[in-house]
Amino acid sequence: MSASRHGSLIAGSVITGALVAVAVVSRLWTPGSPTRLAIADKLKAPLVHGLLGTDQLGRDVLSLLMVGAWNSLSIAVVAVALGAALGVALGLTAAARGGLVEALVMRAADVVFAVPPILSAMLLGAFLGTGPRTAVTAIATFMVPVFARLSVGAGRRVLARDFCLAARAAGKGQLAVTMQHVLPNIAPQIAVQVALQLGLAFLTEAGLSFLGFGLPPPAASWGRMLADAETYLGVAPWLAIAPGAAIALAVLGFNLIGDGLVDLLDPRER
Amino acid sequence: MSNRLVIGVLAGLALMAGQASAAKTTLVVGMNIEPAGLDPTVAAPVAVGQVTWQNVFEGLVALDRSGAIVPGLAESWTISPDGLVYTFKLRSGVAFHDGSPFDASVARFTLDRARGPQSLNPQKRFFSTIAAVEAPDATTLVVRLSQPTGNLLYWLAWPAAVMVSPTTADGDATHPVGTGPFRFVSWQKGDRVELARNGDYWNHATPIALETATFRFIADAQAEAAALKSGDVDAFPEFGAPELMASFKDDPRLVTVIGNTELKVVAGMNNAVKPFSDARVRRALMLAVDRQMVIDGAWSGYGTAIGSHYTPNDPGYVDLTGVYPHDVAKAKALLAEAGYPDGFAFTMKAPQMAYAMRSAEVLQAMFADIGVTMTIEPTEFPAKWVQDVFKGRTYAMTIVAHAEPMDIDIYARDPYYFNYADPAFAALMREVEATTDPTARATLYAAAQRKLAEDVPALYLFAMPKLGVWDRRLTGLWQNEPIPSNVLTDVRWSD
Amino acid sequence: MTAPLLAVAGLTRDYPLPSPPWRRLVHRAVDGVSFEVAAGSIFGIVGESGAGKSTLVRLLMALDRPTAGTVRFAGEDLFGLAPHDLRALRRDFQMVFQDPFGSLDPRQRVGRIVAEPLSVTGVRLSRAARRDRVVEMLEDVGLGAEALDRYPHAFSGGQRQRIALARALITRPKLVIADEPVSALDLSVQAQVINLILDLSARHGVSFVVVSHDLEVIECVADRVGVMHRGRLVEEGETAALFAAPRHPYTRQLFAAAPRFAP
Amino acid sequence: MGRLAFLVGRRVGSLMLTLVAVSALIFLVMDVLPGDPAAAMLGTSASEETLAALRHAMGLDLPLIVRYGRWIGGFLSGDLGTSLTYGVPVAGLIAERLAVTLPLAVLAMTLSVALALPLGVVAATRKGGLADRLATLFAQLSVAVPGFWVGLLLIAGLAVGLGLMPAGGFPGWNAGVCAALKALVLPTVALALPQAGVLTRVTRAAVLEVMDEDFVRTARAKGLTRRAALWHHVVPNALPPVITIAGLQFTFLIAGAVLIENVFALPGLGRLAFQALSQRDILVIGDVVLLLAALTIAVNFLIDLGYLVLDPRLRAATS
Repeated sequence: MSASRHGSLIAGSVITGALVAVAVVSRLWTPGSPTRLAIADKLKAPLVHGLLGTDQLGRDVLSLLMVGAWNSLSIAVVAVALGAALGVALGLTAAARGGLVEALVMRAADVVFAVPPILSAMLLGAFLGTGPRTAVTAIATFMVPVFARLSVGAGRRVLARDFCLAARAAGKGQLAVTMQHVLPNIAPQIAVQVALQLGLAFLTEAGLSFLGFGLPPPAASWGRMLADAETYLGVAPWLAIAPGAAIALAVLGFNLIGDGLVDLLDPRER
Repeated sequence: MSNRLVIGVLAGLALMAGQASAAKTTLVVGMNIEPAGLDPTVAAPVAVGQVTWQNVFEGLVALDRSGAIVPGLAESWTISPDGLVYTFKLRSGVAFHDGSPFDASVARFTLDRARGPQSLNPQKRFFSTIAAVEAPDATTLVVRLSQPTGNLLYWLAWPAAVMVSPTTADGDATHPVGTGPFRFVSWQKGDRVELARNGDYWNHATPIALETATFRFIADAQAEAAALKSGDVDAFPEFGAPELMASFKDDPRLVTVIGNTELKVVAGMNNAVKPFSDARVRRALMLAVDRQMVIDGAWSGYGTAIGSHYTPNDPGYVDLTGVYPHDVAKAKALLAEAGYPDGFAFTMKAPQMAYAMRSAEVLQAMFADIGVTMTIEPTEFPAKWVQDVFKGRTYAMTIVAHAEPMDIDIYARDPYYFNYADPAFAALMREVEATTDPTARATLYAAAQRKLAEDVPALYLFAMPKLGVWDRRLTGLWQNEPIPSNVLTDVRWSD
Repeated sequence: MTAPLLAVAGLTRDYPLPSPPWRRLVHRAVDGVSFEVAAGSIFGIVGESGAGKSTLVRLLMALDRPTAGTVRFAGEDLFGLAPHDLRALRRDFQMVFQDPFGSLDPRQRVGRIVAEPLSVTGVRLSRAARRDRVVEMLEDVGLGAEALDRYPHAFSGGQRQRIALARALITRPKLVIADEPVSALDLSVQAQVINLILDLSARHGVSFVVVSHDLEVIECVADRVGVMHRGRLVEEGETAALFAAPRHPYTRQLFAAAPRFAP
Repeated sequence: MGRLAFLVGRRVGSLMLTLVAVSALIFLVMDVLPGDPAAAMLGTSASEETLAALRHAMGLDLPLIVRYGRWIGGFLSGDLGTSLTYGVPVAGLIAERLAVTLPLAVLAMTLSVALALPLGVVAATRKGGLADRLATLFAQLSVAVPGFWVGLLLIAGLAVGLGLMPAGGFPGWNAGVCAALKALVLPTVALALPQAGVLTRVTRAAVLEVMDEDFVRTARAKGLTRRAALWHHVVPNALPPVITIAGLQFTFLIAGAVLIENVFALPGLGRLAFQALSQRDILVIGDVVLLLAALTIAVNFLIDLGYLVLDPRLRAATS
């Protein structure tokens, strides 16, 4: 194992740790108010008013960014947790049952996969209205097949191993074998996928908010900040920089952790 | 030197200039929103009229740039003293672009189509008091009403009342055929509509300067600005992004022309549900609002504060912004008096248009100052908004720009989404309908405005500006917008 | 005459092959196998890979359902039992796998692995009693209490097979089915494990079904032996007699192919 | 061969089943979407009676199953119905939009492969070196950066700032290939970047894996230069996984295109879906979503098929 591999895990952890820290701090303190309007101070450049300037309603961009970290993080975490839980449950059921159940789960995954996530999220947004619930549901919906497919494959490989047969020979039921043997053995692969999907969830949430299907105001959202910045590109181009960089950094952090985990766990798994 | 000589010399110079470099005869007009179909008699979106009204299609009457009713395909008309019979004298020698003639029978067809059982006309109610339409001869049209309808002439000037040919009406949505100065050439969906001069236009009094006119649909503010600066688009009569208006100031080739429109941005409340059923609560919210701050925050300072559902360019306008001016202390006191000393919480269904979302955000902050918590629920417009707010009336507060000119009567319509249902106001509106004298009507409208300003069935915020940006050499575009339109009849290049 | 501990009759298992519905193709992995195992004895099954041994083992363990035939254990028809009763009965027949690297969950400690069949088959014991029993079992197979809290990867192949045997014997079963119990081990270790099996069988009176492709192993451990070929049991008899005079042509061929030391 | 045909046939069957499920799901979603297309058309002043007349004219008053049958029947015969808002056949509408989205997707794919292939190969051959690190960094960053943000930055820098490129919009192919292509340059870059990151990583991994295989060592031992061995043996053998991933990324490419088309105001399929949704032009949404879903399924199927037909090992394993 080379130093650079550990490097990506460390770098990823540092970035993600910082993200989480900022998100948590934003619950307690922000340099300015992320909701209070100060129209007179609108569209001030960075350092002229606050570290990152003010937006079109005179709110402090840095504060908005910090609160946005919390909002994006909670949506991504909840969505991935839901998607992973449901997907792994479905996938492991399919792996254990096989036959028709497996075919159904795989086809259902195909069906969900066939519709580009942004489009299905838009449809869902039209159906549910916008808000955190929609964002979470939309993102979780396309996470489910990802985790289902992963755990069908990995679960079947684990189930085929003798210790699962041994457990069944000892008299364990399918549920017990799945929970006690299969799940712990595919956990590392799931962990890797969780890290990678968290990054994807951030990107998707940003995209949804950018299109107006994300959190409603005054909840700060990086994607919506970018959407707002788009109209002010000619007069306040700096507004477009910070939120985008924040998204990129957050995604980078999660991806680095995912890559680091792959490298860390791969040799023993293969 | 006599004046005559000066004029002669100038004319000569102009002629030479014209020979040296022939003035441009093509025009590209930018619009934010693409029309859904090109037949204003079957679809409501204002963009339909903005492309076709007075360009492709004409009505019996029209509005001029000041909003006054002027003759259109009817050169004159008389109204019976009881206000029940309108007799129009139609122009002769008018033909549709496909060559079929326009006469009284065509006009009768158009009006019967608009009011008939199969009608898809978005303003069908305009024609609801028409009892019969008769065409005694080719140039005479008699419209008989079941009750006096003071607004009939004004409504007949609207895009929804333009004249269509029986032979082509069904295809007008995709291939409009009208009597106007421009005929339809092509429509590249998602991009542009092209029109060309109608060589056989009936009105020889005003020569049409443009050979072709192209409407380009650009929804993105940056792209709009870039298209203007690069000259891809010659004019944006209704520029969509006020925040970028400042960026045109330095461009020597462009002028910015701020006019007014009929669009009233109002935050409607559900007057039938608590706490909005209490007028004191509505007044308190109105007192909490700093209209200028809304205009500054939502529309970069462009726009005119309004105190009622009426714009400064409507006849008989009264400035009522002073009835409930910004006063946080008074708002709190009123709220306490109404039984909400600690405020209350509610949800606003805000359509996802820039002006609405931004205004909502500003309102949210201002309501917070008096202890009222407003949650914003972005609501797709039109689909979801129409269903939830307009039809279902399952909402607390909403915000929308009312685009229809002179629609103060909506507060008397029952049901309407405000659930206002005030008998006194409804009586006022009935009186207006029954009155044809302009001065008397203006007095009645003033009373109606005052009633709304005091009852506050909706929070009256501002009238949208018409942000025009176009090439300095262009003349003839309308500065104000008495009705959403882009009339190209008088537009020409000045060099 | 006492009833046999294990009675297998006409056991058949077909696997469907991917095929169009109008022409069902199947692979018959086990074909009409019948034999009996008496209490306290060791029954050997020998055959080349692909002969259907593993499928047979799965059927014997009731991990798979047969297409036809029955398996009676202590008089009970395994495939006629209610799931709950089958689970309770499993206390009496356990299994040892070929690959000691694959048969122990790498993410569980040895103590938990060995104790697993206890809780599953409904043996109610206190924590301390359970621990004592596990330790006792580990000592029985030649390991010590220090193995309890270690993970399988800390052990050698032979040690792991001992752990597997401890797991199989913890419920004090009447029958253990061992599928190629030594083929994954080094030669020197093989003998140790074989001796352990013989020893355990003798000490606890446990019956074994030992499945192997290795004639020497079978000859060493089995009282009776059956020869499997293409899913069928082609020949069955006393080990000594069968090895001395194989009757079926396949058996002869098998014996001829295997390099053997003098008996 | 009969068995291969049978296996292929079975996959076609399951593909059809998936398509039917997708279409039924889409249609159901269309049906339960809140918002009345007729009301969206006629605005706020229309009476109930007028709305009913329009709903009847649009066939919205027919039973669900009849409408689904008509929709699918039409879809299969190439008649995608009539747009409720534009009043023109949806097929023509989609064709016009495909003329933007398809070139955009193809250009983006080409650009991302053109970037990723050399980067990945160089990174793999100089594993651990500076080039490898730079390529890996590029891959990591471009995957993490949202494409629509890149679009915004490009607009801010090159279009609004320097005025070198159009800030958005599409002049149409009639305006000349040059002008049209120019409008697609920035969107292509924004759309290609994340793809390039993914493909760089895949290429690097695939090349590394192939370099490890025996035949490459044999080729080197036979005296082929490192360069020749690389281009004649390694790269061709590393291509299939790269192409596979490129195909699997198709869904994400389309999803990205929806955003990018909105950033650059391009009249493409994604934007059409977006607009149709807000207008409740349900036939257009349904058609576009089904078309994209069918494309995705077809691409995945072709990859599957390619593997089945081309890979002797896989073929042996299945028969």
